[in-house]
Amino acid sequence: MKGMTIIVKTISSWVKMLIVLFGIYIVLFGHLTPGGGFAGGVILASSYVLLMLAFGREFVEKDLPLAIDSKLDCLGALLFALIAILGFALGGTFFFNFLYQKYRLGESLRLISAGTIPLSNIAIGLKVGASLFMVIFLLSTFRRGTSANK
Amino acid sequence: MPYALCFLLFMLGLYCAVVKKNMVKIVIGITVMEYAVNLFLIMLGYRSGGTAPIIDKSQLDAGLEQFISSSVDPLPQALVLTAIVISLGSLALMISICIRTYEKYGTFDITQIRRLKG
Amino acid sequence: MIIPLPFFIAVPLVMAFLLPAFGRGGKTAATLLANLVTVFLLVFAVASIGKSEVYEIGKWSIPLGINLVLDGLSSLMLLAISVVSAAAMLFSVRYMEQYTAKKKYLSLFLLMVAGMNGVVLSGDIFNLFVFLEIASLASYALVGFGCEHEELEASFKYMVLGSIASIFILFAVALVYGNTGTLNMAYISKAIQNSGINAGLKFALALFIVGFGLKAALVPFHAWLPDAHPSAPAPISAMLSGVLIKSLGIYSLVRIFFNVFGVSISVSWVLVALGVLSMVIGVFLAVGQWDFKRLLAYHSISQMGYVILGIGIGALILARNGKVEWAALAILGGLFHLVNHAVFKSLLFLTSGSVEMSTGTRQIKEMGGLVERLPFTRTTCTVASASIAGIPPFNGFWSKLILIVAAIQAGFLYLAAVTIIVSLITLISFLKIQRYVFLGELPENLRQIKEHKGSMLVAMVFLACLCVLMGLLVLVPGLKASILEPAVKVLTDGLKYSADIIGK
Amino acid sequence: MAIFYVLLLFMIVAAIIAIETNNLLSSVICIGAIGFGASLMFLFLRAPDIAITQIVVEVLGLIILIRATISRDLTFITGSKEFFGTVISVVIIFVIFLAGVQVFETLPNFGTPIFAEVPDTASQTYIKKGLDDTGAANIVASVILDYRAYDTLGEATVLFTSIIGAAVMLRKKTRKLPEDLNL
Repeated sequence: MKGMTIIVKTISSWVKMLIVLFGIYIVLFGHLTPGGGFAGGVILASSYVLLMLAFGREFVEKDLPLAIDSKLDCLGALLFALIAILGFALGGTFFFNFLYQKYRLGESLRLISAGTIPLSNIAIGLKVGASLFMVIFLLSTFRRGTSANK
Repeated sequence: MPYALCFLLFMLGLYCAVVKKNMVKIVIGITVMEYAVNLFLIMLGYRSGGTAPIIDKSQLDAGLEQFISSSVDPLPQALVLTAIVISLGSLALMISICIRTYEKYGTFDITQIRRLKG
Repeated sequence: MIIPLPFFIAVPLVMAFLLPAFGRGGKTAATLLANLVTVFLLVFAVASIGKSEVYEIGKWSIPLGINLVLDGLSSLMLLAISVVSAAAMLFSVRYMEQYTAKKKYLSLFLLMVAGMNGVVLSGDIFNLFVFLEIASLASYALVGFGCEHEELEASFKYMVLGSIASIFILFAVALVYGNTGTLNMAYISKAIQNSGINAGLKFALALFIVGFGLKAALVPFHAWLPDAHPSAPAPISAMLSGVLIKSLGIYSLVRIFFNVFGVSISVSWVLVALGVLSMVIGVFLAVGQWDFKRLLAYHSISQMGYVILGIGIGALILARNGKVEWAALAILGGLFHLVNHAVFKSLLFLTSGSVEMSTGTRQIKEMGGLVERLPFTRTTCTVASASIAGIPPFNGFWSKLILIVAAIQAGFLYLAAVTIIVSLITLISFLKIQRYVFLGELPENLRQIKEHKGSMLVAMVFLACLCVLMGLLVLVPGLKASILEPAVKVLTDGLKYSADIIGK
Repeated sequence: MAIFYVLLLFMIVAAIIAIETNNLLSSVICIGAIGFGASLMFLFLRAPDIAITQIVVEVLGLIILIRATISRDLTFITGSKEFFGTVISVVIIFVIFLAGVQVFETLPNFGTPIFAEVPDTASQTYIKKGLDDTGAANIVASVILDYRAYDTLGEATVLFTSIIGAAVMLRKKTRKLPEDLNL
């Protein structure tokens, strides 16, 4: 699959930037506006899916190799677990919102507020984006083998 | 009454998952059931003429009483957010199993995929 | 000493997130770490015996947040899960060398363990659903791990029925929330005690029974089990039969029925009926099987029938306001059989895996005389067979004895008779295995096979020793009082659960 | 109110088409229609978070489903139907439906949620104190990432599990050859 025409490629590489920006916005402002880590993560993944449709798999494979993608997936999940464990280490219980409850970081309705919630959103966005991109990549690279028998 | 329609949707999904013989159809049936349950949960929290459970600047300035008396239930929304992602995950896994099975058997028809007895 | 409860879930989770990120050379290290985690969990499950604790996550008091509850029943289940998972993980070290993608396998295994631990510790009904999904999804993928024809078919069948069960459970959770306005089990129980069970909650309970019955593969919901359990790799069969159907199915059902909704006569009869049906139909289907693992899988259905029968009789006595001691004895029999079944059935599946790895087949008719070539496997298999058939002094005997005594005491003579007959048929079925697999003449093509030793053997011997020693759990009063009796007390206390949790 | 009925009927019609059509591709597209209907419904039910998530998840889910159906040899379902079995299933499902419909009368009426009727439910506290307790203006975010963050850990884990599972199911080589085994 070599991808589509030059027009589609050019437009989609621009649109991809916008989608990534929008995804990042959704992730970062998840605690103030509708959205959050999951929605934002899916949007991030779909930007790469768009690239994959327009340019073909090989291009995306070069841009974001599967090995790195799966590491990002693990990293996102680990970061979220780390937030939980930090809550234990600094506040005494799992998932304790130490940044807000203990340090009172930020003020209401601003970007930096709500303690660990934006951090969790970032971790989840990373995890969801990486993993959903990975599953679509895997599904589309899976070719029918020769062993199909009827 | 909206609950009954929602339950009808659930039952349609169950019918599809139980009766149909095509693997993709079965997956579709399960997906429909998941939609129905998600809708049902959100409906449980709806308040007539309510507002979304998100506080904005004007509500904060006006004092929160207005918000408290009109906001819909945030808890089912949190549950559904979880349930949607779970259903997406199980959809991905199910489709991978389907594709792999198709590669092995060359068909999506479960009546032809029957090596195991009983 | 007791570790904070979330670590039962967090430690395997973090390790599962970490393992797939290891590079190419990290396989040995990954295996070692995964084994360390299961051993760690075993140590802390043993340390948590006899404790009871409520842990509120994020310092949010219930019902705002989610709480984890450790009581006698959870700690019994934790113990069973960690014993079987430690043995199965040890067995996998060598057995899973046959397959590729070992790091992913280890990760899925740990996710399954974390999911089960989450289910048995959870005090929140939606949280229970989430962790049930983790364990289920991991098990769907593990059943199809070999990606051959039968495995894929079994995995798909299992996944469809399992997903339907999960959706039923979610729908029931939604109904419960719509009727009571809370998700915490203790608060639901309190709301039910205050306002009684209405039609909506009854429907929710029916959905719970169908959903958890599907997960526990009770007859008539058993269609997936005889395909899924044989198709999985042997350590996974051991995990599925040994603990997964119990923690996802039986434990959740029992917890919700006894502690949240409260016992009622009609539902107790449903449990007894499910138990008898599973027991009888399972064993009759098992006798005719010539596939080693399939035979074991049908016996799992039958043995789960024993467990649910004991618990059902106990519930019936409680619902009729009978003697609590009688109910306690029946429930003790059921729970003890649950733990025993976890040990001997996982041992049987591990031995079948060892036989399959050596001979390359699962068909009993193609084997014979393996006692010469596989002496250790034969010994452990004999121990496990004697246990499942209920021969003294192995553990299965004691739990079956307790069940029979409890049934007679409560006046269900015919149930006791059924139990004894099913036990005899089980014995016949396992004599068949001894006769055709280990005794008899060694076929020509199996002359050169050799036994796999090392980690596989250690795991099997560990479980075989437990089979011999577990009778002590009821014979030594101290052990009985610290492990089994608290678990029984949780169930006989029934609705006091909510007062205990809310009071703390 | 009328909008809910319209959307629900639309979704039911789409579901019937999705179930009964013989073309798998149109079936998948009808699923997309149900999903977008659900998303609109969420928006009208004052759940913008869910609406956004539903719509983006829907797009990815459709890509996944279409991937399974397209580029396969047959997108048309052939084969006979078991008439008798189908009728029995329809009857059973219809009976369960009739039994189940009664159940919804025990719920509070649509539009008057339980949390506002029963005193001291968790949801009331979330609405009243959510901003003070967690600092997040989006109460749904404060529930999923603070009050019930543990659920969200489970949810992220479910996704992780399914991705690892999909990678396992789609890997190329599954068993080692006997000569590669060094035991």
